[in-house]
Amino acid sequence: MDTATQATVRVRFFARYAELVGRSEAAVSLPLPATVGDVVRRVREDFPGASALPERPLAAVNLKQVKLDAHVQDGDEVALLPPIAGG
Amino acid sequence: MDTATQATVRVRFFARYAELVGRSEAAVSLPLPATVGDVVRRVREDFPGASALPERPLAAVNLKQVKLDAHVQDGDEVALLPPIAGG
Amino acid sequence: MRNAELNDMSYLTRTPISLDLLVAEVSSPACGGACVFLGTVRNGPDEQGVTAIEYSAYEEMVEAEFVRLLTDARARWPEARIAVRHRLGTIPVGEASIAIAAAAPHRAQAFEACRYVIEEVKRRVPVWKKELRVDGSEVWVDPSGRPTARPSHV
Amino acid sequence: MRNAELNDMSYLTRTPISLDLLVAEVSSPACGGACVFLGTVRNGPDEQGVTAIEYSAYEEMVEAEFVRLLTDARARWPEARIAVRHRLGTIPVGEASIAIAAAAPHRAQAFEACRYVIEEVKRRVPVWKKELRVDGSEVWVDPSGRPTARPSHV
Repeated sequence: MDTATQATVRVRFFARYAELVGRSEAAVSLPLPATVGDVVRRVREDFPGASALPERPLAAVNLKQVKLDAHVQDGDEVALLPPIAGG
Repeated sequence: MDTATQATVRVRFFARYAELVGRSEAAVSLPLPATVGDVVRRVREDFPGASALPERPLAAVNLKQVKLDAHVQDGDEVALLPPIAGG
Repeated sequence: MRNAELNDMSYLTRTPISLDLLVAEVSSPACGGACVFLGTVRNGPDEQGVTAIEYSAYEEMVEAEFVRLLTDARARWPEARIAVRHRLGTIPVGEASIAIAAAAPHRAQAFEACRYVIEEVKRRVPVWKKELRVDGSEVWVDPSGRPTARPSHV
Repeated sequence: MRNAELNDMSYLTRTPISLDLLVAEVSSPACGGACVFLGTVRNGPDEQGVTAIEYSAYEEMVEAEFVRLLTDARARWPEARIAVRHRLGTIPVGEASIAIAAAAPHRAQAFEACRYVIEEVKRRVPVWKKELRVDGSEVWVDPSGRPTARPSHV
């Protein structure tokens, strides 16, 4: 596949999500254009425990919260965040 | 004069008022019934610098703020308080 | 727990106030949040070369008024634990003249109780301030805001 | 002064937070009031034998989010000076997980800025809590409030 039409993103899992998936990160490749929602679907299909993740989790791209229809680029860091309980 | 119809109160001055009157306390005797307002009038007449006190200062009787029409009894402590600037 | 009343502890001090110690007085496993207010001596653009403020008080009434004030606050926020210290004497710019700590199960209560106490202190606790200025002058602070007598923090 | 940014200081720590030091970061002669909020680990009647909470975070994003959040706060209260520290790791009941100090010329600004920061932290700073209980169980705190997962302080 042409690399210009393909993106590899680093996906990070935190807290309860990291426990569910059994890992704290993964590399995911998918055809462009792609959204954060596409990354979530791919993760839920490809990793055993990940089917327990919500279909619409909170997500961040490159350290900033985004909606699931946000586009991803090659090299992005996509994070799936359990409900925030800071403070 | 019959002591039952006469009260002696301790009057205390604070901060700027103590500077104006040149003292921090005084004993004032006056016929009963008497109010805090009567005490203030007596103080403003009897003590040299006290005429510079306001006619209606903030006042407390026995550690509690009162209005000037509050009655005083023999032995009361009457305090004349400059505008409060606490905190 | 009513530390201040139980131990007959004074609400007044003439030495610098430790925040960590004040917070320790109110902390409890049942409290999830604590709000602290510190009033500090200011020399900002509204002041005229203030180096320190001399705080004086009707001390017996301050103690009585704090008991009443904290009783009122505890009636409004029964789960809150509140501690307060007012410093007297000459306090240099930048140091605290008053510290209030309010801990509560939920943070909204802590913020509200703390704010209530400082507002009431300003209104009813008999303390007075004299600004000491770099030019050697001394000016009584009039909280009603006359130009020559600005409050150090309002 | 933007201490945190200038010195590239972390908003995160793994050791107990000193309130007196945090307040020193924001104090200034121009400020007449400082408001501090402390979030502490709670074991109240709503909790089920909590002994400690284990705090974890998306640390790089926490740092980035605090920069954005404090930039927002400073835009709203330009005269305020704000410092914040969030503790991670295992924090015993009664100790602080977060401390926010906001100093300002006037006390209303200090209270408002401090309250804004804690509300925004709860909303957008990626930190998670796992309650450690006396019976040995461990439960992720779900801030949406499911029965088995109450927030430690809300």
